[in-house]
Amino acid sequence: MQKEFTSDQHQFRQSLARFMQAKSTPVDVRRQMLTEQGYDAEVWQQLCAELGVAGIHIPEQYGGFGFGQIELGIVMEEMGKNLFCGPFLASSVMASSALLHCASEAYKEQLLPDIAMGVSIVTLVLDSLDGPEDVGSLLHEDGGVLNGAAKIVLDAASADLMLVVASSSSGLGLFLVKANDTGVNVTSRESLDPTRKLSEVALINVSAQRVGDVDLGNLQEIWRDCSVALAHEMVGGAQHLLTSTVEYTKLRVQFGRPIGSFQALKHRCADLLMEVEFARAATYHAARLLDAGNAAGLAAVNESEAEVYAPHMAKALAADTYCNVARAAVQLRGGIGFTWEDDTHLWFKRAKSSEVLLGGPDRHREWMMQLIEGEVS
Amino acid sequence: MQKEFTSDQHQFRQSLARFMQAKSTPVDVRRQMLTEQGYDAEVWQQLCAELGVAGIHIPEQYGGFGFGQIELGIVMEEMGKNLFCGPFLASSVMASSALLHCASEAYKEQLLPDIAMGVSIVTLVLDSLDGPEDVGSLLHEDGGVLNGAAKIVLDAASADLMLVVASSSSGLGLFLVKANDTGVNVTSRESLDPTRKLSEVALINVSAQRVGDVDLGNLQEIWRDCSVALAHEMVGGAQHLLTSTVEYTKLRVQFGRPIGSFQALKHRCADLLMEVEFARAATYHAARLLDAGNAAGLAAVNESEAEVYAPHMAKALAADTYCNVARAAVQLRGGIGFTWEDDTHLWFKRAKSSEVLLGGPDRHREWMMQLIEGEVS
Amino acid sequence: MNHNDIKQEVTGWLEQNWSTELSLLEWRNRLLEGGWAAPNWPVESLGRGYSVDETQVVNDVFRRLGIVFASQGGPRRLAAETILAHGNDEQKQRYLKQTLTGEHAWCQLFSEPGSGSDLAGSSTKAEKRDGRWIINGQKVWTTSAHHADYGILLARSDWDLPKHQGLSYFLIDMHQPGVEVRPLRQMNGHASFNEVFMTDAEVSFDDLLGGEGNGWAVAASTLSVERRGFAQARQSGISSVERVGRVYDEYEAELAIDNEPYTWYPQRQGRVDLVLDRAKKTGAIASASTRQEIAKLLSMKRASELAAEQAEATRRAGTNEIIPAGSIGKLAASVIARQAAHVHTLISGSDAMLSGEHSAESGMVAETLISVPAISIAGGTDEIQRNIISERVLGMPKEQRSDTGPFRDIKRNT
Amino acid sequence: MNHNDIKQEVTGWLEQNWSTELSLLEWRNRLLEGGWAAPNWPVESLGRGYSVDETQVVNDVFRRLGIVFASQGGPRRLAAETILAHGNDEQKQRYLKQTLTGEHAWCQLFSEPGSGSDLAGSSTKAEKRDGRWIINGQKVWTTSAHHADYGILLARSDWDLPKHQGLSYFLIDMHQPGVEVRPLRQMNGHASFNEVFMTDAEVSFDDLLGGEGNGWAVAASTLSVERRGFAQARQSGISSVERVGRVYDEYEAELAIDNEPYTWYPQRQGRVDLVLDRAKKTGAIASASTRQEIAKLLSMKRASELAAEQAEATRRAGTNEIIPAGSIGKLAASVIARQAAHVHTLISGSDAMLSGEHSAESGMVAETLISVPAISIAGGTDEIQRNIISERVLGMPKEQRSDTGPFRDIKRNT
Repeated sequence: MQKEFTSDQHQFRQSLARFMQAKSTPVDVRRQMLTEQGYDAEVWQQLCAELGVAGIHIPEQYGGFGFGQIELGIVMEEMGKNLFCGPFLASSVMASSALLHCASEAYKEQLLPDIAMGVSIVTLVLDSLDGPEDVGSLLHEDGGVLNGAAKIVLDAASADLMLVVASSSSGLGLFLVKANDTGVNVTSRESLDPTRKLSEVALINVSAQRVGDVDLGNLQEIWRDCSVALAHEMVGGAQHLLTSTVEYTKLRVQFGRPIGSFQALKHRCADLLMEVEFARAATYHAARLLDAGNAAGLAAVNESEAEVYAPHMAKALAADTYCNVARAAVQLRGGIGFTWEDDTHLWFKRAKSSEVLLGGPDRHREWMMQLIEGEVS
Repeated sequence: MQKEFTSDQHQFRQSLARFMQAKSTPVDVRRQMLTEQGYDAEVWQQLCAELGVAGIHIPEQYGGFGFGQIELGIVMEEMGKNLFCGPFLASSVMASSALLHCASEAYKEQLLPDIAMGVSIVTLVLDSLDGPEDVGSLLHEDGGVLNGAAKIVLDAASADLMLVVASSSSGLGLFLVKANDTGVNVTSRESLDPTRKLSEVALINVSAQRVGDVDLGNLQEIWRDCSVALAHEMVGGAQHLLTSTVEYTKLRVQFGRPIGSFQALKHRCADLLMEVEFARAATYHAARLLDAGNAAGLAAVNESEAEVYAPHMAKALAADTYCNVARAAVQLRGGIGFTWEDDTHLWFKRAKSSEVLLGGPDRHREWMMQLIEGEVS
Repeated sequence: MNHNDIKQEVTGWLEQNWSTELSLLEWRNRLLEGGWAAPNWPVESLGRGYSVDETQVVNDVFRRLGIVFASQGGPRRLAAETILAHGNDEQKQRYLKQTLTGEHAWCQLFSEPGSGSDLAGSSTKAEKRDGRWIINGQKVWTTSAHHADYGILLARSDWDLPKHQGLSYFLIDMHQPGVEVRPLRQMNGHASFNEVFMTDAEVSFDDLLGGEGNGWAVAASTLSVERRGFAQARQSGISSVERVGRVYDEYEAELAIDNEPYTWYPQRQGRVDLVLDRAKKTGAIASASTRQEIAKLLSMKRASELAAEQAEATRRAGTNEIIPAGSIGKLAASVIARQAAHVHTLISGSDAMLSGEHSAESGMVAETLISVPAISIAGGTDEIQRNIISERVLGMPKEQRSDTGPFRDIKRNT
Repeated sequence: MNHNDIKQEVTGWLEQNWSTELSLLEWRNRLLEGGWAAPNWPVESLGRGYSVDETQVVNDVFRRLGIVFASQGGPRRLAAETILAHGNDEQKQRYLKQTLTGEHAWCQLFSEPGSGSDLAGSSTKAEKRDGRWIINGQKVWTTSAHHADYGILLARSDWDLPKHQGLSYFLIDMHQPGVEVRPLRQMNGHASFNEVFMTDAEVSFDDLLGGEGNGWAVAASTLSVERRGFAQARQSGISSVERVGRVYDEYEAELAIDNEPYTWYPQRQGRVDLVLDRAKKTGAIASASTRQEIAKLLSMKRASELAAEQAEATRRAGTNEIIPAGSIGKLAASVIARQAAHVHTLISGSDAMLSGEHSAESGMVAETLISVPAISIAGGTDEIQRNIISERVLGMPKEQRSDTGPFRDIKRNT
């Protein structure tokens, strides 16, 4: 299994970093977060066209670049560092993952290429974002018609298409809906983290095509993929905050000395560095395991590595770390860190919303324990 | 309800403190902990004779001094500060509590006066020290004869009498056993905390008198009394360690300055002071509530104060605090704190054994939540 | 004085003077004339020279009957007490009365962008020029500056003296061209503070308080009033007597302005009060691990209350040491607020992503999550509290100072 | 050199020379003659001048075939590497050979009761008198001092120079009347360290290493060997080839003495390996809150391994920064051990009161509970690690020093 980034991957990361630093400055983020869609369509198109991120991990047969979770992780990490605003998580990560794990071949061929190009924005509609076990109680399909509501959907306001997981007489299914169909009611919700656009989606007698079957197993796989991607975003954000906070403490003077020379602050930053390093290591490892699993079949990985729990470990560590770093980032800046004018709160809020998206750390630790028990018993 | 100590209580505490400082020095403790009984019978008798501690909280009609949980708490706190070695917790606290809550009037009159004078050492034999719900599965009575074993019994090696909680055809009962009867097998167990003597007690066809009925309700009351008393001991120990550790950091020099001037140590001690103050406040409060409850009937307290959970809160806070302070007490002394020669480990081990005796903090927090839910619902 | 006599006197006076149909200003002027506006103040300074206990008797009567007090909203009290303690007769005459009536509103100009934890590091310049003080500099975290008529101002009048010795304390007119007030928005969207920019702002020589170079001592006295106010805050507020009439209407309007900056303060403390109900309503209370976190939260909260009660009882019983209990309480508030935010997050699950009135508890939970970071900063960071506790309570040694010598030469933010 | 050539050469040599019927000393003398005892050492100093990678090839062959290495137990390696780096020819000749054969055992005399975290604060006195160095002072935490023939000793030869400049580094004969070794018992009952008292102990001028006043630089080189050893420790140990014969018997005896101080080290790291099985066996795994704590523990443990692997991979890929990873790993070990002790306590419940062979896991759990406090102290406290991480990795500013000027005037323990 790969242990290091290849030089191609390094270069890819550098290209992304350059793009992000140019196009996703705090000023850009602040501008985008006030809009309804929450991102700049032109920048998004440019990103997709120049760096092909939207389909980076989508197999070539479906119009993607055929790379894996590692490259996807690089994209998410760099986006997380710069709080990039765009429908990447919703469309390229979540919707793609649902299609790859659940959709029939025909639908993969129909839908994935446009996602991979970034020209179609698809969002995944789940009636719970807390855990696979909770999905399917509020959205129902009957005779090709969907009813019900999902309280929180990412980027629904900018989506062309929606993939809805709903219960039906033949079990859970994945259903395709056009966002502008009558009966599809998208209501913007105020988000704790204004850089992440959320909506409520209510479906009233909406006709839908069944594009695949869903069960707890493939829901869990979707959850694992998306959690690992999200963990990368969190690691990127945490790294950014740690770096900027340490730099701030070196410059800020109180009592005639830089506050970064006070031992309490030094030790806190040292602990946070350890946390960030560990979250990063766990996250990279999870991505590599997923890629190895996709190459060798997940069962093979299970046997050889016995770490199916790695994605959950990564998500839990990354979430706790990001929140801890974010708290420190505000605290160590003192009053300035609590102002709207200072940029720290943008990451703080992203940390908080990422913590609970796809299940909080406690849920992920519980899943981790279930998988470990299963393995050892 | 009383909020402050009276001047009589202050004086009582001072007398105890003087006695402890004279008779329970670390040298004394180290000597006693190597003996089988674990305490100096002469000192014990002197303490009972001079300060009447053994029956401080036992009602006057049973030969005690008729004070309450507050005075009992003062005794435990001062003992805890000085790691006093003696059968106080086993006999005066645990066995007395069992008698007071469960025994018939006749047995109270028969047994409590000797406990109150310290001339009879009685220990309470429970087949679980983890929680009231777990008691009664390993000790059984049938036709006046006891069988079974308790894995951990306090001070059984020095007890004259044992009070055994055992299941019987008529529910749980409290049974009286002579410690030197045939069939009573006391095996000393090695204790993590050598200042607390533990034994396994196995009963093989031991004839016993039923001295009262036990049910979950009065077991819970015993648990509450004893937990509050133990919390006082822990608060005393924590206070001792915090004080001695802070003093150490003022004297110890590294890098040309007292280590107590390093901000990391200062802040850690500040946090610990807060913890100790809070554990102490919660513990005193619990004792006062118990006394108010004994005076007014517990139901009255429930209604007016709605804090039946207070004993559990106190035990959990005191346990976490003692362990935290003990860890810091070793750490802040550096290598010296890890030596046998330094006294810190004596308290460290007491902290650890007290943490789990009568249920760990997690158990107490769960009980606390059950009582709070009961109240609010 | 005998407490019953006081009670009789004040009650008798109120029977003669209190009327809900007076204007707020009329009523307060009567209060002042009667000497009841600040009974603990000296007789020669509008008061009656009452002790704390005697004053308490008066306050209790006012509260029971629902009488409107003299104006004491936030910074007004700080200004009035400081002027009382350090002002000359002229200054007392110029400011005290109209501050107690509420005609003068005040703000506190201490913190600066460059000196937050380190208040004595103020670098706002005060220079004597053309027969007056000319002030240049920037203040921040100024509550209610946009409503203030005057400000109590800490500024540096001598850059060659050591840090604490070169400061002076001024009373500055906020309604002048050289003073610009801008609202300062916080990460939780509220704007309850201001930035104040002073550009050649003027202060007359008469408005230097406590003497040139004595600013730090005067400021320390303001800060001690502030801390006491923090500790006593819980006991204030008038009773639930039916409040109808002109004086109440005008009083409510005053209160609304005074309290506006504080609407989010309960959220910054973590809204522990919402936890149990929410845990039950959402079913989150069924999770054993969440129960542990709730129990930790409630234990910490209750224990901090009990410790504060016991510290207060000890204080009343004799010693006068208020600072440690204050610092411990403040530090505890941070720990509690953080744990409360953690528990609210556990209870909410992914719903914690939402905010605004359609989110949990009409948005109060979301506001809590983005307000708690303030509790460990405002009024002295956790780090400063830990310094205070370790040095003043535990007697641990101070660190070597890096800010001695002429202020001019001390390293500072640029 | 071509790796295959090396492999061939060493294999060929072993075919000629290796025999399990040799005495350990005979075998090691052959090793030395063949130049295989320390292939990475210079040709003129018993070695072959191999690179790290080339040496690795030799080691791999030895390990695969189960060949006994040159003696390198704990302090022996530190002494040998330091003498190699800083010794003159005579010193190298006098000590290196018999250290590699195992004839000379060593101990490290650095820490003192008064200087633990602050090693450079050593106040053991070294004075020139009657043509030799006379040593007076006390050392502590000396592993295996009672088995040692020689000690590497840091002592102060000049009290008027600044702290780091007045130190010298000596090779001291432990078998002399002026040296007394006493076992030092720890809170967990083990006595794996010693105190060493030196009273007019003697060191010949020839046994000053690296020059007078150069002790700190020499000690720093010893410490860097120690840290590298810590990082590499996991990879050592010979393979599971059947080990029968005289050389193995004598080697096992040597190992038994070398390893005796370390029997409780797994316990001090928290025995994470026992957690899952015990949680299942006792049923504690059914508790949702305990499961959370176990998951936190296993996450931290696994993540620290992964981070160490990645740091190692990065190091191999280029940069040579070993310290940060070491400090982070050391700090992580403390956190993990503490959390493991917490989890073991949760699993045990009241049984955690018991210890000894009849308690959980034959006493290993109890020993864990009273051994973990060592992990955050030994080899540099957590506080020191955090200083290192914040200063060397994060580049945060150092604190102002209080220990400059002549050592004589620096405040120290008395």
